[in-house]
Amino acid sequence: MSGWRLPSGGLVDRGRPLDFRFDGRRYTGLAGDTLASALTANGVRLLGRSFKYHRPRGLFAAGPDEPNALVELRAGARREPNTRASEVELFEGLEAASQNRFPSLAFDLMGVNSIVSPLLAAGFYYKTFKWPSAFWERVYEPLIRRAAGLGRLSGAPDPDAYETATVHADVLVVGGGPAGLAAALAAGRAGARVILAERDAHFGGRLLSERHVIGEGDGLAFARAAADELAAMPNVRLMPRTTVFGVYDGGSHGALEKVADHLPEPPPGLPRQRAWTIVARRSVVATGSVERPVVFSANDTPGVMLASAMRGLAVRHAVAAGRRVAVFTATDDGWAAAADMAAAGVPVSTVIDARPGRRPVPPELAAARVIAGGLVREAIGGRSLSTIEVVLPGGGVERIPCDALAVSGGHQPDIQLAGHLGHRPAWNDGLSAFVAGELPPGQRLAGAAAGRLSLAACLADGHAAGRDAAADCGFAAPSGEAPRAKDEPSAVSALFHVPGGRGKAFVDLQHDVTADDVALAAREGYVAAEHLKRYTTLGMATDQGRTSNLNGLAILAALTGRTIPEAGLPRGRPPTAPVAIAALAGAHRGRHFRPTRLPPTHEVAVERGASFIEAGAWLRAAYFPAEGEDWLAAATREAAAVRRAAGVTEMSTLGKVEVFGPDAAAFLQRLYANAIDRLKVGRCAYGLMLREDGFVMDDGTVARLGDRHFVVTCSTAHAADVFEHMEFCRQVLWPEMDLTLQSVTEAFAPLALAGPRARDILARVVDPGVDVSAEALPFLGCLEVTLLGGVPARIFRISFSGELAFEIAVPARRGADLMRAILARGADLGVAPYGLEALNILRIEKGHPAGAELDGRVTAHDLGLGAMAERAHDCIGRTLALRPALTDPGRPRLVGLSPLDGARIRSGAHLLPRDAAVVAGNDQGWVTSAAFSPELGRWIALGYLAGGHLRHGEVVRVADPLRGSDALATVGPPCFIDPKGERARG
Amino acid sequence: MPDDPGPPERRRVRRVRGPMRYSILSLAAEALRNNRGWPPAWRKAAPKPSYSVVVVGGGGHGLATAWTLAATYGIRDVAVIEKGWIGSGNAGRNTTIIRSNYLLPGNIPFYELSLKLWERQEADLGFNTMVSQRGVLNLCHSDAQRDAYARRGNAMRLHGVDAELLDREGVRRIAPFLDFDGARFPITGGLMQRRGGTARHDAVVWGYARAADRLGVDIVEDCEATGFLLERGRVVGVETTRGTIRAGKVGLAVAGSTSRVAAMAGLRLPIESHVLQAFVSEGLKPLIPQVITFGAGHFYVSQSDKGGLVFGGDIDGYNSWAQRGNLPTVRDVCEGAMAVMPMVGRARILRHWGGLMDMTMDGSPIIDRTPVESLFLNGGWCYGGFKATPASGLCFAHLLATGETHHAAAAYRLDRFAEGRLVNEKGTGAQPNLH
Amino acid sequence: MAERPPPSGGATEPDRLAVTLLMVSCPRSTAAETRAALRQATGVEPPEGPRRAGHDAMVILGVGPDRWLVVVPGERAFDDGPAARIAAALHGLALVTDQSDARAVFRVPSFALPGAAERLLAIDLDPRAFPDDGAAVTEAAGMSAIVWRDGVGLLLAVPRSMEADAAHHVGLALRAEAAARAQTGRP
Amino acid sequence: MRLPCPFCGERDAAEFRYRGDAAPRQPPPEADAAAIADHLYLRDNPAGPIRELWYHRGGCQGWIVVERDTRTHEVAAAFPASEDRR
Repeated sequence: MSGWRLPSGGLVDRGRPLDFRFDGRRYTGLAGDTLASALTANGVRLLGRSFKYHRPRGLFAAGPDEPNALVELRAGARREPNTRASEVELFEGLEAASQNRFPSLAFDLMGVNSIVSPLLAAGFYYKTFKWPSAFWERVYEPLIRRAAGLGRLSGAPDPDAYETATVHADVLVVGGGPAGLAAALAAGRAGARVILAERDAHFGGRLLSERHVIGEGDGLAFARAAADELAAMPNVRLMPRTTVFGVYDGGSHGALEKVADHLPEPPPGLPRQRAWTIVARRSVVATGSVERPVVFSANDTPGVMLASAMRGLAVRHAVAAGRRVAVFTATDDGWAAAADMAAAGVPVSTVIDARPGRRPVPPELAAARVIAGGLVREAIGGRSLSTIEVVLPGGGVERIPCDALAVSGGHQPDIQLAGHLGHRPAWNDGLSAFVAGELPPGQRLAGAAAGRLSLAACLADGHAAGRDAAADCGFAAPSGEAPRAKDEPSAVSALFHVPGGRGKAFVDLQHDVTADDVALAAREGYVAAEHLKRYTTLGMATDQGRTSNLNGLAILAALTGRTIPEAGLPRGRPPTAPVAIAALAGAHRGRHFRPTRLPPTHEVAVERGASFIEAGAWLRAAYFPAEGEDWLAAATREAAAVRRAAGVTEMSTLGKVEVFGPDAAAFLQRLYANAIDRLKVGRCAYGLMLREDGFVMDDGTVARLGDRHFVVTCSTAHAADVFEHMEFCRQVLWPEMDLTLQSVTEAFAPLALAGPRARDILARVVDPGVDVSAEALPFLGCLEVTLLGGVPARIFRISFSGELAFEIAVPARRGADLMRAILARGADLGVAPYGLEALNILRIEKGHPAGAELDGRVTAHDLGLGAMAERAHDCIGRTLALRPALTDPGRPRLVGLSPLDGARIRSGAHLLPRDAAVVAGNDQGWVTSAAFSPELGRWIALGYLAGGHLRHGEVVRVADPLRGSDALATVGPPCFIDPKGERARG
Repeated sequence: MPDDPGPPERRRVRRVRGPMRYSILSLAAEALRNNRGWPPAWRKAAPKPSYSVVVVGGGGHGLATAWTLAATYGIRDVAVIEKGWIGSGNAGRNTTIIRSNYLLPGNIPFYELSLKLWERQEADLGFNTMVSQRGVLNLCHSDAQRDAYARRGNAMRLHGVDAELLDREGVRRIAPFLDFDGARFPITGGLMQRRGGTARHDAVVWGYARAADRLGVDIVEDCEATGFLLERGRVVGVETTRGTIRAGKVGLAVAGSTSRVAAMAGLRLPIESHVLQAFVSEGLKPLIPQVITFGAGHFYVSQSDKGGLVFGGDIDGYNSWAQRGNLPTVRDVCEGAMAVMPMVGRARILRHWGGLMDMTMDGSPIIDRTPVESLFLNGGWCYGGFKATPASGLCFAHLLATGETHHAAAAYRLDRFAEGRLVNEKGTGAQPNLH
Repeated sequence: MAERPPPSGGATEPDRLAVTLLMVSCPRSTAAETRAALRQATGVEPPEGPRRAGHDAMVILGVGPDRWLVVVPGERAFDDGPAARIAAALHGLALVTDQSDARAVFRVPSFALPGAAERLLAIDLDPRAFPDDGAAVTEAAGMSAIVWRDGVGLLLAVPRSMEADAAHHVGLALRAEAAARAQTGRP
Repeated sequence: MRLPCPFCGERDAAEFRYRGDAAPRQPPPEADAAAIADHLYLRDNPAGPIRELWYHRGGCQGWIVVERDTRTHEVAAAFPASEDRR
């Protein structure tokens, strides 16, 4: 037993006991406790084992500064490793476990590490484990990985929900302590839209854990009154349990709201956490300061704590950290802590001030022994502090028994948010600490964060900052008076390290970095601050070096004869406190990671029992299996139906853009490699689009609906990019051209009706009097008609399958009706719905390039369309397309591949000369697409082969070592069926 | 001076010798003396008036170049000048992945050479750089993606590089913790390179520095290049914040700042600077054995030996010389993480930061002479520089020493852009933020 | 303005509207004529900038330079009705495309604002930034969205193909806002 | 990062697609391959103020010219690319 609950006081509800478990044992705390205060009240002092040496560790700091007391919170899939006991609000039934120990916290076998610790000095792993090299992955690395690390994730998906949200404000105030409250009050009264974000559940900051007088009442009363006044202002938004973790460009701030972490689990409908983007024109950062410990031998002994933390336990939680408490301070604040603790009933037996000279002793400490000019050089007690060794002013050494030691080495303003945009801090001798230098645009610091440590200064500073921030945004209503408090002494000295002890003196408690490690790093030349950090891992633990960075720099500076700022300036990086990955993903997870796009005929595909496939963001019908069919059988049947009778499929995923204006034709002429301007009204053409660098961007169709009106299509994959490209050309390249563009991709449901019986079926769906004969609608013609009784439709006679085909575009919401009508009215003619697989078979049989062929490295010449790119007219990419490297006949050219003796070849296989060895030197190309051709009754493929257009008839080797196949195939033109294209024209 | 040193596995290099070799023995001996006897890992050299070669940039590539010049080509009169502390650029900011799983013939031989050098690095340098061949797994989520991986994997096999195409079950066996059920983009398989993995980035810098220093190379920190000394259109030295340093040849290895430094010699390059963010979580017990990349979003991850999940995603996408990014990218990366491995949801991001990428117009690097005589360029590493470190050092040293392009870097010529001989893995146009 | 949620959970289910949408855009040369003709055909002055003009029966939103979205409540008939009339009036002057089927329109009821909108949108809906007659083309939960107000709430027009996901996210936002109010005791 | 779209007003940069340096202007149609290649591939890549092209993909579909500092990401101005007078 060491810590205990004080009989009275504190902000805990003695009427609401809460049961909880730690390492399986049952304890009771009070509402208002943190896990740390509740454990301390129960006399639990040993809370964790350290990272490297597995030394026993206890509570050391408060809130996010805590380096030691990390636990696994909750159980099962909700287990949350590395959770700071000092930040966990106690709730009924809370379960927590210590981590990084084996088998138990009290008896940790890895403790052996501290016996061989000299071997494990900083960077030891860089100097050994090199031989035999195969041993690294197999033996050494697994050992290190098991020993290192901290807590365990559950390994199961996070069951909780999360949200992301965005909110805008004139003034964001970060931190709800005295300065922040004063700032929010001033800005709020001035009329600005204010957000006050406070990481704690309650507003007040240090006023909750220290005794103060403000105006007439005490600090707590002020905090409550301020919070009430703010809550009543319609223009102010209070955000408790919200940590602003990062500053980004343009006044954007990242913040994490812990919506339900204080509950056993999130109530229905509520997320566990909410990740905010807060966009503010001005910000007031009032994040306070971090107390700095002093480095001395065995300063990690459980029972040694920061004075502010021990003070908070006493004042806020009515918990005494020990029965015989000593205070070791180099600051006036340490005295205030001692006085507060004594007043709360904590037996403070000794106060050791590192500074010589007597000081006025507060009445609360009249009974305490005071040693001025003394230095604590060693803590003794192993698993629990029992004695401290003090160097007396005269030079003598005295051992003083105590079971708790409060240490106050100084205060480092919390300036992390001032550094996130890359601004570097400056050293302040008066504070022996870093203060902010240049600040991010729109940001002000206030209170302790600005280096103004006394309460009076915090209040005045906060008020001014809030008022000025509001004024910057044009709000000048009177802000009232700044709250007043008496200006308590707040002097600090520059005590960082007390040498001379026998044990390890820890600089970074969580990562087990000692003063000797810093010395070793310096000896080995790792004297840049970043080298020290990276070589020793100092400051890289989950507390981000809050309590260790400055001491480490100070020791390094002393060793290398430099000042602290010469030794290095800390750099702030977000987040200021660790943020759960799930919180930043919010609702975009699982099936809703990204939207699923459904085509207008999706419901028909579902009715018809289609099997679906992901195509980019779209979910498309892959095939429509009949009883007992696999994908190949179904796709083969569907493709055969198109060749022999008719088939219908969905084409709505293609990009569709309407182009209108006097310069529409001239615009498209420059956009496409092939001539568009001579296209007649009522006609369509194939369109090949090049990138500015001359490579193929996309292909599609261009249809002329009127003299100044066109509609073009582009591939599903490139739809958005092509529209962006067209707008780029219109707005940036040729602003003088007079036209307008609209995407109609989502508006229409185009269906492809293809096959010898396609026209007969079409005639059955168009309205009476509509003529779709070959004369009225020749190949590459287009018509605007009505069908299904007045539904407007555009019919394009274009063919991807190579058969007689029509693309029929109706308003999207009638697409399903049209498909059903075609299937019903064409049933007797053998029409079948076909999916992406059959579509692929048909286009491979015809050698039409698609995604796999248009991979962004392909030229018009590679596709056998060189003639287009060489047209005389100027179009995007033309000049660069004619560079020798892009027209070189030796380049891989698109070919058709017919495997010998019916073998199957797969896309992704590579092409080599027939008898060549399968090595890179013989690599001449690859297979892009393969399919089983129902028409030919064998497998066929498309591919790129070096100089392939000159090698028709040659047999090449098709090697697929990855899948262990090796075949031969005859090279031919990239078209297997109806090379003259008579069917489509028929 | 030897010409082409031949295949690295058969190449003779001068190894670190003499006192204080790093080993378990020296470690034990030192432990008994409380580690009082360790000498500096490298001298804090002051610049001499002149060197036969000055390498600008004390990152992994610059130091690897200097070490290779000394160890392989016998050129020891070399200085590496660094404007800050060595490794302060992308060498110290990357996500430590090493691999050679490329598609194009211009890339595979180079990155495979690099991987072979990684495999012998600890022996070469006498420094444990924690090369960990834990495997790199690229997930695929559609047939089209699987076909593209097949083409890539076969290309690797043809070059003698290890590659395996896994189906869904094959992936599940290796990484059962991925989301195989509720995912928006179901995992259909993956491309696995078992020899890929990670290495400790800072150790690579220190290892090369220490080994180069032992061979007489001067490593000059806090020495920023402020201009070039030109005589009759030829570079004869470097102006620095620590005075003028004359040099027979000058090599630039300042990826991230290449445009700015090259501009001092009047060069305009096919490079834009972009910011790439990286992330590390709190330390966790071992969880993710391999390097895993998500194929339907921007997310890749590995777990460091200290237990942190080291991950990243896409570049922010705009030109930037500020070493930091913005929230939308942070969220995009976390969405990717949750989409593919929702078990990491409660893991917390400890730090995220940004590095400057030399993004080129085809997404591939440049190792070449420049139009300015005696000035050589190594840059344009986009976001793939770390894995390239050893081969980049070798090929650049080869170019500096022999004046000849190393065969493994034959595709990385500066004139390939104008000529249209691009090395374009992504297949996008001349727009760096798309690569 | 702020209506209370009905006791039933109905308030947390997304409300999908049937409307006719016409996208009107014109080449620079006919901008003036197009405005005039559009005013003529609709009786509404086409707004400059991102604004909403008109009345319950006929709304015109400014969605880009020389680009407007005409919103007419109710499913449209293909042959006649306002859509056909407007198209005819602008024939030859401007590009008029029927986008009624291109977007699904959801309403976030006023009582769920601003909370539900903060979860869906990144734009500032404060009256100073987004007045009552404001309109915006932006992104909602990663989808393109055209946003404006009517008497009873905030309207979001999202791509038709993403309707299902949009409904999911809008519903999520409404339920989350309701739950948050229950937790904090806000009305 | 926030960009002031001339039509839509200030929006997060995530709504926009980045194109790159707005200078130099497109070479004339008659320019030879070398000139076009220079235009397409070479960049000043300034560490400091830059005029660059962004596309408001998530908004009004406008291409805009933004004046921004690449060291601080601070935005000075933005206007429609079609009105860009260089």
